[in-house]
Amino acid sequence: MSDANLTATTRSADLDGKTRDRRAFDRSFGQQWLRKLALPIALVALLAGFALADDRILTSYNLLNIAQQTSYLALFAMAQMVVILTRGFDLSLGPTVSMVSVGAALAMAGMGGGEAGGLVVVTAALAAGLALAVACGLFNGVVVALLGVSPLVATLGSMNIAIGVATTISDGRPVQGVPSAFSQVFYTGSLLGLPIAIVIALVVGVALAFVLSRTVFGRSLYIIGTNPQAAAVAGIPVKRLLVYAYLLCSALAALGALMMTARTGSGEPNLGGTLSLQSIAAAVVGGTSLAGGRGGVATAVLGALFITILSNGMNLTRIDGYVQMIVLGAIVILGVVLDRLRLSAR
Amino acid sequence: MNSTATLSSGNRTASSGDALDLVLRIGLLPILMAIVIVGTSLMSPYFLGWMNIVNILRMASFLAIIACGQALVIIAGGFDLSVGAVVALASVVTAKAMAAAASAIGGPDIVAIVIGIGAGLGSGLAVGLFNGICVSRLKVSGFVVTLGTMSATAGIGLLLTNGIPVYGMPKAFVQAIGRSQFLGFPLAIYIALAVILVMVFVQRRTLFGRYVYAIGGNLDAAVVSGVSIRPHLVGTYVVSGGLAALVGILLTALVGSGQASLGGDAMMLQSIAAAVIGGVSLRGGIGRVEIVAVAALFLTILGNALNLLHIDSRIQPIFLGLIMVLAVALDEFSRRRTSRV
Amino acid sequence: ADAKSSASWWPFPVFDASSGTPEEAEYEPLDKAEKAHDICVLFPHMKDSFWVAVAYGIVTQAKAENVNMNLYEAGGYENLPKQISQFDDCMASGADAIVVGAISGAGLSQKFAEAKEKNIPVVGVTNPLPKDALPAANYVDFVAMGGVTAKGLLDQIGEEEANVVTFPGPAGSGWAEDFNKGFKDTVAGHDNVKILDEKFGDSGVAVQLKLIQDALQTYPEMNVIWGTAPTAEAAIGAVQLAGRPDMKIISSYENQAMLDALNNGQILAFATQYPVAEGAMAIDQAVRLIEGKDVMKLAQPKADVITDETAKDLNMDLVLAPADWSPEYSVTAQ
Amino acid sequence: MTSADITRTTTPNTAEPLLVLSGVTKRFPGVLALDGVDLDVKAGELHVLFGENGAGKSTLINVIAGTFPPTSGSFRFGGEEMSELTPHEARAIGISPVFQEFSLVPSLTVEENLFLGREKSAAGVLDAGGMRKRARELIGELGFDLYPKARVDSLDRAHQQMAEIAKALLGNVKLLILDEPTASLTERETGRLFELIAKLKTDGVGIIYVSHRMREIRALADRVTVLRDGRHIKTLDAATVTDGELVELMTGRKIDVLFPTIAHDPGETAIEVHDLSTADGLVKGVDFVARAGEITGIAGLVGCGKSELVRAIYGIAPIASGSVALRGKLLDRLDPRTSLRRGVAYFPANRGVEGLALSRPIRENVSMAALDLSRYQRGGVIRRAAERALIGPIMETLKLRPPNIERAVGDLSGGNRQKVMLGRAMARDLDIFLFDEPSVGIDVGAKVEVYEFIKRLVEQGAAVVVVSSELPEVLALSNRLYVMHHGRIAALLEGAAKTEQNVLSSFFEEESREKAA
Ligand SMILES: Nc1ncnc2c1ncn2[C@@H]1O[C@H](COP(=O)(O)OP(=O)(O)OP(=O)(O)O)[C@@H](O)[C@H]1O
Ligand SMILES: Nc1ncnc2c1ncn2[C@@H]1O[C@H](COP(=O)(O)OP(=O)(O)OP(=O)(O)O)[C@@H](O)[C@H]1O
Ligand SMILES: [Mg+2]
Ligand SMILES: [Mg+2]
Repeated sequence: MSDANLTATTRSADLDGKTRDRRAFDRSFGQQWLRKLALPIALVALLAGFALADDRILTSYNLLNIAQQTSYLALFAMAQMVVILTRGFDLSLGPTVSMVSVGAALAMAGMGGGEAGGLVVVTAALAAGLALAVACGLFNGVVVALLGVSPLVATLGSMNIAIGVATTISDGRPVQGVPSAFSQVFYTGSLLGLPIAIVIALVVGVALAFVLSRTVFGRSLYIIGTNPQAAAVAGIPVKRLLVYAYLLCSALAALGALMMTARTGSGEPNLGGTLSLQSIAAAVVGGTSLAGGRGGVATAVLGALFITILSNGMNLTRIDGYVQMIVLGAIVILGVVLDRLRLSAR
Repeated sequence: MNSTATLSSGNRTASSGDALDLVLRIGLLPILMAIVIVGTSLMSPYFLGWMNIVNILRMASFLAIIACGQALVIIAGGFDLSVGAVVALASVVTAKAMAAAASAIGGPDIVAIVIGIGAGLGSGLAVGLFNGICVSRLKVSGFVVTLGTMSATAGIGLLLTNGIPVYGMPKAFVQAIGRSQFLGFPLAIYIALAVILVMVFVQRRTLFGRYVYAIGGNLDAAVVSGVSIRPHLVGTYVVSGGLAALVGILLTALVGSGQASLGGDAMMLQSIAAAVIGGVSLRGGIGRVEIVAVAALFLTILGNALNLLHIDSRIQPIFLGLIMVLAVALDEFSRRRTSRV
Repeated sequence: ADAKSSASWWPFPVFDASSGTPEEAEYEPLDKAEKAHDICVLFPHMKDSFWVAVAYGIVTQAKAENVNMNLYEAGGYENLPKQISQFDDCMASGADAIVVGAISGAGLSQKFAEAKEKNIPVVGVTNPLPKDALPAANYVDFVAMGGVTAKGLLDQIGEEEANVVTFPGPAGSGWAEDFNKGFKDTVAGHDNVKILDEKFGDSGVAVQLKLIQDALQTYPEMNVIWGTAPTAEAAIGAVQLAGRPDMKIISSYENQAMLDALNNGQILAFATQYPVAEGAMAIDQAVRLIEGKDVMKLAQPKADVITDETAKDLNMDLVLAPADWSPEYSVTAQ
Repeated sequence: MTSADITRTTTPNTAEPLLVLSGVTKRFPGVLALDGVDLDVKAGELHVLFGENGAGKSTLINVIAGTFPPTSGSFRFGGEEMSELTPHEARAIGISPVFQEFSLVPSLTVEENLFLGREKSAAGVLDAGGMRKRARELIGELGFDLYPKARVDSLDRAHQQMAEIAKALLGNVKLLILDEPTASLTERETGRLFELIAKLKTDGVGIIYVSHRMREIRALADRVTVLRDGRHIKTLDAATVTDGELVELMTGRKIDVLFPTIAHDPGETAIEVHDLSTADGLVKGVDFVARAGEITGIAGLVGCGKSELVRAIYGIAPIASGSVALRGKLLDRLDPRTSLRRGVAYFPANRGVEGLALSRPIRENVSMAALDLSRYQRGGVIRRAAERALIGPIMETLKLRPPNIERAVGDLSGGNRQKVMLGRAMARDLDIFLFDEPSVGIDVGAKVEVYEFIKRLVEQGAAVVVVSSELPEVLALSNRLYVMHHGRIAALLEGAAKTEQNVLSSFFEEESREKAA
């Protein structure tokens, strides 16, 4: 082969390489959009299906109702998603919610309930709730990151502890006397015509999306979830950030707990009962990967929206309770199967 | 090459590390358990009473059987959240089938009993099969699939009964399986022992056991080594479903009625806890059922001890949580100290 | 199976506690509603024959008064958020009234306030609620009911020694704590009754079984088991295994298993609050509220202790649904 | 070697070669990895596949081994058309692959791995004794220093490689496929492997061999097929082709010298290690010095602790005793974060495990170790435009291909992955560089680029430490060369003393000294 020949082949190969990359890029770009839009499309289809079956589904009142219900679950799913990104999960999220609810209600009752000023009451609730959440998050984080216990066992442990604390400090009864100032801030109030719960969820969602995609902390979480060893070698303080992730999770759960407490109007020792699994389900159905490193605010919110629409639709179309359980199970499986197909049909 | 060179330093660390590892793996949990046992027996005279020991063993048997199946699934890299729901479903199906058979046939009880047990086990195996097929064929994560089947299975159990206990099983069933004893021990304990022994054999000595380790340890390696993945993955879920159903049947015999409230989330979480405390790695590929059984015993003793020590039932979960974390943390700590990074 | 007519149920003796102090009264429902109202019903769950009995009352009465009824269950006492969402869905679906068996009365208080604002009448059924939370409700006083079971025990044992371990139910449920309190308060003055321990725990048979077995070991002197219906169910087997035929078992509420066990002589007694009647009254109260008619604000069924002697004179129709009845989740008016 | 059952082959008498591929094409999402490749391998022949990283060599091997089917094209083995071949069937008919990415299960023992997929069993019950015996025999025959009951995850890469090779040779082999088998073997094991290959060839086994090392190709090959961009460029007779020609065919350009001439200019002491022992006992009482402006090499046999030493300096391997001083300052704590702050970079040998977050974009992988700098963030918020503007040019100078820094690292070939690692060193100001096996698994062209990179670093006055199992590499690059043996420094070779002969003899001296003690 002559020199000229050789360079010619090189160049053509190179050119070819470039166009090939270009095409590959275009295609994966298209796929990304498909991937991002698939769940929203499914959601719209679901909503449309229910709307055909029952005309009360698409009333503005019910849509607002759906949005409001979603905001709670979305908040918890986002909290869960933060730790799932790091290959963990938080089974203690539900009991943390109960604990915070009771703790905050007790703090408010301790401040004299409605008699004290609104600001004082809300501050007391926030302080008590946050303190409990920090304790729980710190426990999880330290046990997972520093002691090296698997997140499952660590949070199973703290789940039990939180249940114990919640029932002990409340004596097993709802704590009453949540003042209206508190409900005003976390439930009955509204901003620009939107119920406050939706506003809070939106604000938290936007802030969290910013943190995850734009900050060193968020970036690091993804890297830790993708390859913790590589993260450590690259000098990322893995242990410290893991602790922060669990703290953030618990803090978001606490915020949700306060909102739920305002919604119930009392501190409830059983408030978080099945929220742990529900929040994990929502995050995962939305596309957060339990293997770590994949997911975001969108996946958590979409998952929450999906589950809420499903159960709202089934309630309004009068599907029996047990049948609902079966349908929900089937849809969860179907959801991931579709996700799978979407990924492999490239 | 000369044969003396094969004994390099690496060899020695590898083999002695193996032995140490073994001691630690089997050693730490029993030590902790011994502490609990000695401590409790000093403080409560009833703890080491014969009846209490039998009770502990019976309760531990149920958990151990489920945890064995759960461990197998986790070793293969999966997760089975549906076991609690399967316990409930199997209980209901067993009771319904047995009652129906008893009233339809009217013949000897044994026929109805066999039909009932068969139906119960069948329901568990069917759920397991469904889980397995979804996981292996659709390549969906076990966590999500079994989260779905957990909800659906619980729904079916409730749909069948509306939550009302199912009666009408032959008395012989309750007497023979639920309450009979051999050599002072209830039947459940023997069944659990048999299950554990068989599972140990399966894990150590059979192709299936070996392939389960391989699939969980490195799926790609298993594929290129020519291991057929699907049947073995399905197998783990089927075994898990079957064992959960077995527990459902045993519990049904014990309480004397089919109940959709048996099992549940608590049982599922406990089985996972027992597996993990027993050294099964959630990343797959690692774990031995005999240690898992010990962990199941440990958890049961712990709960029993807290009751016998008159600890307020509201505070009990706090202790339980702390000790659980402590057990695994200690284990992790010693493992990390002895093994290099 | 089609519901039987409810005619034989009425008049049903209750305490009218609308004014705060319970007064003897008789409850008599309307014959028919003025039109086919939509009534939304919320249950904590439908996982035992107790709630099936309430549902039976609701379905029967809804048919009797010819109204539309939709029933949603939340799947268990751990699902307060779900019940709240269902409450929202009820309001969103344009219900004329909501009947609720509350997971937590306090936990729904915000929702009650909202419904009031929207002029949707809400009726509480079976589960206790904070005072004056709703325009109408019917439920027994759980503390009183716990007390009734204690009286039943005291009547039976006379001067005998009773060493009791209580198994009130799940900690944090509220009702379990109330039951327990009523029981404890009532036996407090009696020196021959001693409460050895209180064991809270989930009201499933498996959980209760474990608690009982542990208690049998911890307290060999225990001779009375007082607790929920699943407790009693579990206790029957455990006691037999432990060789303690002398054990007295009392259940704080009723279900099918309790009735069978009583007939077999396996338990000493169980309490009933007539759940079928409660369900039926709730529907009637809801209709009256919608139509602006006079309504008993708080009806309290007279809880009874049922022993094998009293069982004979009992209108079982008001205690449990017929064995062949399976729950209907919706009723459409003719 | 005594046993006959490693090579229970019958030489086929058919005129057709053992393996014939015609027009094999393999398309991955977005990548055409193989483009109409023709290839044949005769029985008793060693056929080298040669090509740059990402040329498609491993893909071709995977097709032959039945890992995945080709998108189009046909494939004949032993005179028969193969279609829908599974890995299991491939092994059964005598195609035995040794993969580049190991096909070992980390939680199983060496012995269990050897038999994976082909266990001796009766009715589903394993014949443990029989397998153990066979495993011992095989390892003995191969002369590998491998303990059959060791768990694979307790082995280092080299021993895993041995286990992988042993696995391929168990059973009836007609076509042996070796994908860079020597990438992490040292001289001794490599020697053993070559003897073995010669034996297999005389037994009529066909061998496909992938390597980036010219020396090996020279020593072993009968024919060489050059692949480029998934296409078959040319098949040549090894006896007549020169290195230069091969490299030219592969890269499309001329490469004269593999190792650059580096002007060492030793300055102040950068790293001074005194009496260092690691917690795991792999390094025992080591004294070590590295100076600015020169390359300090570390050579040694497999498992001698050379990697562990640099890992300890960087702060990944915990230290039991001893001290580390940087630029004359004694350090009180060692961890990656502070090491980076002090200007120390470490490039792990196992890029997949310790180096890269594969599903994240190249950009993030490059900036990963520098996110604490104000160049990349302000108050914890990443300056994305600045990041892109900084990383883009870095990867351009390193000639990243394809040059898109938003792609996931997992999509890149081995050489380009190493470039991402190197890019990390340029993303912040560093002056001490610790390389562990810098050229493992990368092609000749990429190697030259890596060496050039190292050269540039040294000539700018940085202190560079290179740990390598490839003797020619450390000999050529380093100014001073430490030789390690069993966790201790066996020798320090400088200037004229720095020869292959001396390195090897210091192993043996140390060995006999240890025996004497
Ligand atoms: N499973 C896969 N999915 C997508 N692309 C792949 C896959 N496997 C390989 N590729 C791509 O196919 C091309 C050829 O890769 P291959 O691994 O065969 O190269 P190679 O010649 O073995 O390189 P090296 O010398 O680095 O091992 C590369 O561009 C690679 O990125
Ligand atoms: N004969 C052997 N069998 C099994 N493992 C061995 C053997 N010899 C050494 N090892 C392993 O080798 C490793 C030595 O660590 P280290 O990475 O420091 O070696 P190294 O000198 O860098 O070797 P390499 O050339 O493989 O990089 C240890 O993990 C040890 O378990
Ligand atoms: Mg390759
Ligand atoms: Mg090394």
